[in-house]
Amino acid sequence: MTDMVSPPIPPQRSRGWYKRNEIAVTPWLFLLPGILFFAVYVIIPIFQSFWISFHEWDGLGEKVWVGTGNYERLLGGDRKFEVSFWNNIKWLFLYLLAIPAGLFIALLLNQTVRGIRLYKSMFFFPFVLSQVVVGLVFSWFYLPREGLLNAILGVVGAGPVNILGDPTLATYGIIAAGLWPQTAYCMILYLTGLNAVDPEQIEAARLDGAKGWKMLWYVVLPQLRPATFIAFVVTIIGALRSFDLISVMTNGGPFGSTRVLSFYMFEESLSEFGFRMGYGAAIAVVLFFIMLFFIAYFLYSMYRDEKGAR
Amino acid sequence: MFPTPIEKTSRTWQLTYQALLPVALAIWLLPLIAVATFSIKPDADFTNGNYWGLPSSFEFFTNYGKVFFESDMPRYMLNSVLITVPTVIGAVALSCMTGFALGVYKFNGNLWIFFMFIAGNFVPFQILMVPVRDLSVDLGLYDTKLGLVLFHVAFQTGFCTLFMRNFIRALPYALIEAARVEGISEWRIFFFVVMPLMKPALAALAVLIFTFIWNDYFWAVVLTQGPDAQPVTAGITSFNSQYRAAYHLMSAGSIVAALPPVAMFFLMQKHFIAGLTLGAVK
Amino acid sequence: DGHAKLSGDLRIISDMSNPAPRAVMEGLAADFGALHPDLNIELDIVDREAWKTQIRNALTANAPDVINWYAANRMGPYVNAGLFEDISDMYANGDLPGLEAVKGAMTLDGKQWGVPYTYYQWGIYYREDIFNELGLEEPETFEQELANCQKIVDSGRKCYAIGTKFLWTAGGWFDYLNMRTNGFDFHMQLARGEVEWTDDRVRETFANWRKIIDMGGYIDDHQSYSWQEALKFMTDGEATAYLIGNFAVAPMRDAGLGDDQIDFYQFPMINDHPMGEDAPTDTFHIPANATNKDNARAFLQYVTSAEVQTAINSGDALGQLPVNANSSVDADEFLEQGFEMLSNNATGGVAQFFDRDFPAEMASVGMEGLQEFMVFPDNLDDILARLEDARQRIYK
Amino acid sequence: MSGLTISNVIKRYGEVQVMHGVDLDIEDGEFCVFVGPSGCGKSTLLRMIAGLEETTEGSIHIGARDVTRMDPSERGVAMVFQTYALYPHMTVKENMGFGLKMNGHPRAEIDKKVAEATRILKLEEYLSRKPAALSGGQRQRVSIGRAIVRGPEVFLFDEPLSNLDAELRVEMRVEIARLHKEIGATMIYVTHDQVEAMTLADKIVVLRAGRIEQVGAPLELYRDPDNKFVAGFIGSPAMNFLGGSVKGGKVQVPALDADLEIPVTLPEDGRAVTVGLRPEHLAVDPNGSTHIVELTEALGGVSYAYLMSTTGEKIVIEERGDIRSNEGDTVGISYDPATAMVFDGETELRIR
Amino acid sequence: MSGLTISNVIKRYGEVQVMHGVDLDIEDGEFCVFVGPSGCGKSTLLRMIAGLEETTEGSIHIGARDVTRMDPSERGVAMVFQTYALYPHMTVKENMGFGLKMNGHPRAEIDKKVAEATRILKLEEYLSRKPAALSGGQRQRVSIGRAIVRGPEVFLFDEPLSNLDAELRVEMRVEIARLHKEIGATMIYVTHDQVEAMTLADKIVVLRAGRIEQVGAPLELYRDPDNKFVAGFIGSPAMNFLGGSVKGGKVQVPALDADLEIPVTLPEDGRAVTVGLRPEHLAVDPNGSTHIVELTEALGGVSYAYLMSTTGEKIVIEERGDIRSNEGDTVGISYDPATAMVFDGETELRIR
Ligand SMILES: Nc1ncnc2c1ncn2[C@@H]1O[C@H](COP(=O)(O)OP(=O)(O)OP(=O)(O)O)[C@@H](O)[C@H]1O
Ligand SMILES: Nc1ncnc2c1ncn2[C@@H]1O[C@H](COP(=O)(O)OP(=O)(O)OP(=O)(O)O)[C@@H](O)[C@H]1O
Ligand SMILES: [Mg+2]
Ligand SMILES: [Mg+2]
Repeated sequence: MTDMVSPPIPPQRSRGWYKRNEIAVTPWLFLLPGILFFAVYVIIPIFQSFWISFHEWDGLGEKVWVGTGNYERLLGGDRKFEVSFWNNIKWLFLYLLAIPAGLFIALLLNQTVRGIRLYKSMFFFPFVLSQVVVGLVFSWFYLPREGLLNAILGVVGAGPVNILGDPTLATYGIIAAGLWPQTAYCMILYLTGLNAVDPEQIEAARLDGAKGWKMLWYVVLPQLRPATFIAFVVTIIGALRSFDLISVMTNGGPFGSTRVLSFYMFEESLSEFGFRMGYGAAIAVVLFFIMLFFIAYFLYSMYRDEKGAR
Repeated sequence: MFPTPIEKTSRTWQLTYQALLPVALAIWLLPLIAVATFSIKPDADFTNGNYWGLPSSFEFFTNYGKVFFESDMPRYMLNSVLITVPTVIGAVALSCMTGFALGVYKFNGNLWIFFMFIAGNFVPFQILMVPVRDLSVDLGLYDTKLGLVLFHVAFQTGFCTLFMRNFIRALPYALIEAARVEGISEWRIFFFVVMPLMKPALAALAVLIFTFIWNDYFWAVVLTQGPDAQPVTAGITSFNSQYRAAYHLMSAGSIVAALPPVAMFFLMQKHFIAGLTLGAVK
Repeated sequence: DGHAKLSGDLRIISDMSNPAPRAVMEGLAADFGALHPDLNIELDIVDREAWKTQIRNALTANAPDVINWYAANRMGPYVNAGLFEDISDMYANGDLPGLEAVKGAMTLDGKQWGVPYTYYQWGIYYREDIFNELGLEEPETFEQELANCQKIVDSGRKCYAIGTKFLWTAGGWFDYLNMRTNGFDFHMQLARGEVEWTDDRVRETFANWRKIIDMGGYIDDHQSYSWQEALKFMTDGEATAYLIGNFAVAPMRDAGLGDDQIDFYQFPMINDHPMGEDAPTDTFHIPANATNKDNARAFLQYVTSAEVQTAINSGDALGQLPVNANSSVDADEFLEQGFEMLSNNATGGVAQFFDRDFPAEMASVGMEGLQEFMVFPDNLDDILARLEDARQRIYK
Repeated sequence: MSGLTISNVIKRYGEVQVMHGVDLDIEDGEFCVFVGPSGCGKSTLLRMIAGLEETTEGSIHIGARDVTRMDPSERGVAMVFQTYALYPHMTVKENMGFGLKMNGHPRAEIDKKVAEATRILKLEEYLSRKPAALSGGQRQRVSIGRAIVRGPEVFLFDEPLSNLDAELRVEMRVEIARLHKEIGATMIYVTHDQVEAMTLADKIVVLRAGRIEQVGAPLELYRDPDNKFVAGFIGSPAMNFLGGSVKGGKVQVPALDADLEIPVTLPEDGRAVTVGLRPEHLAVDPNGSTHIVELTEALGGVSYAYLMSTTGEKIVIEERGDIRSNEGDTVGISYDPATAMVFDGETELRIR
Repeated sequence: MSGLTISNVIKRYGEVQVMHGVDLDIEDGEFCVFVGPSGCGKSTLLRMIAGLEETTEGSIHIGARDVTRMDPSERGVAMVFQTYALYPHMTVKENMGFGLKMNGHPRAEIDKKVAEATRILKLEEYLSRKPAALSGGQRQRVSIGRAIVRGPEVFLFDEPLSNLDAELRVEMRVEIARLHKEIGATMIYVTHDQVEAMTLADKIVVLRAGRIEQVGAPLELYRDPDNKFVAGFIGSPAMNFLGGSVKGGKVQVPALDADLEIPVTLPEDGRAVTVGLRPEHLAVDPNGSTHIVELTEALGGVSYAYLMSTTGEKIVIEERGDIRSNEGDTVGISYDPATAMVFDGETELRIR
């Protein structure tokens, strides 16, 4: 017993500064590299973009201060900007279709039959593909004459349509391609959400006589709120970031009808006939403010969750 | 669960369901199946307009052989590996540290720094494009794999921090207090107590970041050019311009480019899905 | 030749990414390397479309020693930014014999900034066999052209294959229609921003263009194809002709068309102006930031030498025209016809091409408008107003 | 309202049989409590009554209606879950009215019934709150309210109080007793808690491994258990069981160093039996010397002594006030042999 | 080993003060239990002793050392957490030896200490298992083992048993008592559970809203509480409190319809007082007529009667065996006035 209690207590020694402040200092040491990287590559560039957006600059020579000139031109009737902006709006709204579609597939697959895991993975598959590949795949799918879509339409007796060649349809065609992986993403979110649905609530609802749609609407969906929230956030962000697909599928065409802000920005800044960095930066800033709206919403709801936590 | 569990429904409906699944899957993956078929067709099928029929001959080896031996694809693939793997390691390592700091310690500004990471992660990355490109050029990192890696590490740190921090926060705080009472220094707590517990999160995050980075196209275009440094997503477009209108080769090339993340997905499925749901954001 | 053996490095980035040019470029590098065994040549061939956006980065950061680009206005931004090496000395001290005639295309501000390595004629390539079948002749006037086209359309075919997905092919049509309708000089005035797009003369060009569009002369859905993808229509016989550069001959042959099936004629006369022609010149330059400029100069000299020019422009290589006056044009029916045309029938002048003659931003807005016009000719007023808007902004 | 008849009910999950033919009658208005060790099938039986689990064989009648194959919502039952299972996105009022709304009842009627239940459960203040803003006891009250509103013939409770802390549990227990008195419906209640079972039940059903061991009123089970299992299960601290054997009309109990004369019909001599003595029927005898006091615990009103007999058997004694002995003392045990129960050593059945 | 002295300790979280000057002496080797309602500051006080929370003002000494500003690890304390806080990726053995290993103790020493703790806690079989493969009780034992290995001067327990089920709780409680006896270290133990507090403690500290209400041995608090709060908090069911007033040396208690003669020094006439009577000191008097039986509960060994006085005050009575009255009966209460306690109506302090 005696040796059990001989305490391994260190003698009172004068401790170093680090030791005394260990708990206060450690987090900053751990944060340092991450913050450094992030600041250099993300935070500072955001402000640089703001700065650049007040200049005219071809990326090579001197920047020329033009004040709000770029914005005036941008918002003062730049048709490309208008087209891009409205296309972005289309993206925002139509991309959200991924949420109900994902939910639908998730409900369909939320069963326990043999091999269902494999089915779930296969349905999820498109999400893993690079957008470049998705874009290629769909542009072949849409080929005006040989595309599978027209082959199918032909069987039904409709078509042919040239989706990507028709300025009124092209954007929708690209969005549809984007919906493919995005739906898969939402599906997986909902599948995990469904796992977390409280079975007792479902049982309570069964006793309450809720069935089918009513069950879905009144009991299941409200419980899937967290999944819906995340799906909403990632879909919005995906919609606003859409670049790869447009670049691969139409390159903004036909005659600019599928541009969105992010693509237009790239085009103005870095493309073949571009190198108007200031103007591009101004577009990016506008896009940033649109996104900021959603970021703020996301952060706000996170903040609400964080309050009260440890 | 919902809707009615299939085993509680009528036998006919069960059978219908089972029969319907493969059909639904085939429709869902139709574009992909089409490309896979393309990739084993001979050139002649396209000139003869046999786009959607069965391949008139099986040209798997010819087509894929061309991709592997007569193009830059292998070089691009290697680039992708050399970009993706260090990025994954770097981003995960950095975010373990930031996640630990933000998840464990209470200090002024904790939440604000955390929010900074999240907000940065959601920023439309186009706004970073011009400055980051200039920065890379200035540092001599333009058109190098290192340049891409550094940027990706930095940018992904936002997402990874969100992920790690939330994971660490969900660990029982008593574990850390117990260690403190035992006189274990903070960095040892990180290495010996927290890190071992983060293994599942590390795996999930690594898989996730791997696919994100592998599939990146935008930054590949902005920060690199040419087969020296460009990853396969960019490589595929130049491969395609080389074989413009040769659908069989383009399909084979696309499939090759898509293969690693797909393989990753199937091998690490559990982690992958865990990652998506743990982090639940991109 | 009696040059000293070179050593060290030579980094080349080339945009000769189509299969035939690619082979030529690789051969060039290999042959040059064989001449200089101690020289370590590093060759990157990048996608030609992508290169147009990448060149700027390549020139600023980690610049290679030799790059591809285009002549004329298209060099302007880089020359102005000081990114191209001034190689006037090479022209001056006779390092580049035989290039005197093409020196002009490489000259800006009185200095020379690179060397050409090939140029090619544009014109109408057509299916000889189908023309024969329908009893058609190579047209010399626009009326004949339209009449031919009508017959072709009546036979269930399209007159012209074209792929405007990447826009610039539409620029070729406009160049020709405008040069024929209003003359070479007018076209250049337009390029320099001296004429309003809403000018009646411009409208007349479009009116002529519209005739072809309205009669269904172009293949459907051309906005969805690249020029290569559209070739298929010609090889299939769905379309009978293609207004394109001579570089298209190689792929046509690759696709199985024999020389008895394809032929070439000059874009026919519309109004009585001296005929202007598009003959884009492709070039090599040394970036101002290059590290091995001596090796690069040697390479430029090598590429432009008479023998090499003969070799790389031959029908089984690039299939284009050599830039060196001492080279011989390959005994290829298209090259001979093209050389003949450019030498004797291009009295109006030789233009580079729409996207090389117009300032970049104007070219981009313009070609988009041209593509739109080809699909929706009714939008003409709107398009022209837009182009005029852009013109007023761009040419300050 | 009406009673419930369960006839020869069997439940199988695939190959595994978990209910082995249960027969049970519950009277109209009766409060019936299911108890038994974990995994014995209490919840399963309750859920079969609710219709949430299918009944593999046998039948269940509510009143005169055979409900065996009916939908849960058609059976006229309402269930209160351990985790409350309130819909988190609805207010208290909406939670309570949800069932009626789903079945298309008119608004006025719903409001009236909700108001009635609210009154019974004193929830007036909380009507417009969401469950997250309620305490555990209030939530459970709402979930009971939800059941009341539907006016079921039978109320089902599955361990409704086990998520509450000790104090609230007592309070809610009294609440449920009051509720049963007030609305008089048939109630079936699953619990782990002795006190709940004893105080609430009109009738306790003791289950073990998918079979009913005994059915009876609480004190009946306490005083007159049919077998050793029930005797050990009912009563807290549990009954002390001591090995013994019959000899000459008495029971020899080595642990007590005594031959007990117990007024029951004993079997033949030599037969092994188990003697059961409740802790509360024993007292420490400071003058004896058969046991050693291992530990005493004084809770103020009541005290426990943990004794070890010289034969190595442990015995718990419960006394009011303090125990007049210290740990380590050698003591005896005083008891009234008439309070002892005798169980067959093999069948474990009570010998009466 | 050494005792603990807490002097005028104050804790503030920002503006909110949660400990209002606590003074407490704990003897060397004493088992001290903190009880009190939820949120009263038990955990906070314990964590301040451990060094996991900073002490805003005041000082804490362990033995002669002022540890107020020391690091947790330097204080010579070990803590056992409610959630065990075992490192899930280490085996039992590694868990126990981890602290020593990290602090650079030699392997042999670690092994010896772990072996010793293992023996004390009978964990030999589980040494190479990971926590996930242990039951709740075993886990808690390992977490105690981890504390033992460090050989601390003071053990701190924060509700160590509250995650266990009732049976295991009893078992582990006995285990902890044994442990305390065996190693004799000072232990401080936070609990919600009456039984744990009463049976384990040498000394109970009753806290309320960041202040100490009373310190004393368990039965001392039960028998001789200093104020109404302690009297009501200790003992289960809780003491009955009845309003009364002093009149002529007696206490008039309307609820009992009686003037009690209680052997205490009463204040001046007319002063409002509260009379406290423990349920176990009362009995139902079937002949009286002052109360109505609202509810009776028979648990077999013990029964409760819930009465309502004619004045509307509720009284709980605990009796052994059965209560000889039915719900709805009119009865009286029999009691010994000497068992009654008197509290000042205003200050709630005990009048002795
Ligand atoms: N879905 C199922 N598949 C197979 N066996 C099951 C299933 N559900 C329950 N069981 C088994 O049925 C038996 C009865 O379970 P039940 O939940 O009714 O027990 P219980 O008495 O309610 O236990 P507890 O007191 O722990 O709640 C258990 O042995 C359990 O393992
Ligand atoms: N970080 C904090 N910030 C503000 N107040 C706090 C904090 N931690 C605890 N408190 C407050 O301090 C008081 C004491 O809390 P403590 O956890 O010590 O109570 P407790 O007695 O352990 O309660 P329980 O029995 O519920 O565990 C509570 O009122 C609590 O709200
Ligand atoms: Mg159960
Ligand atoms: Mg606490």
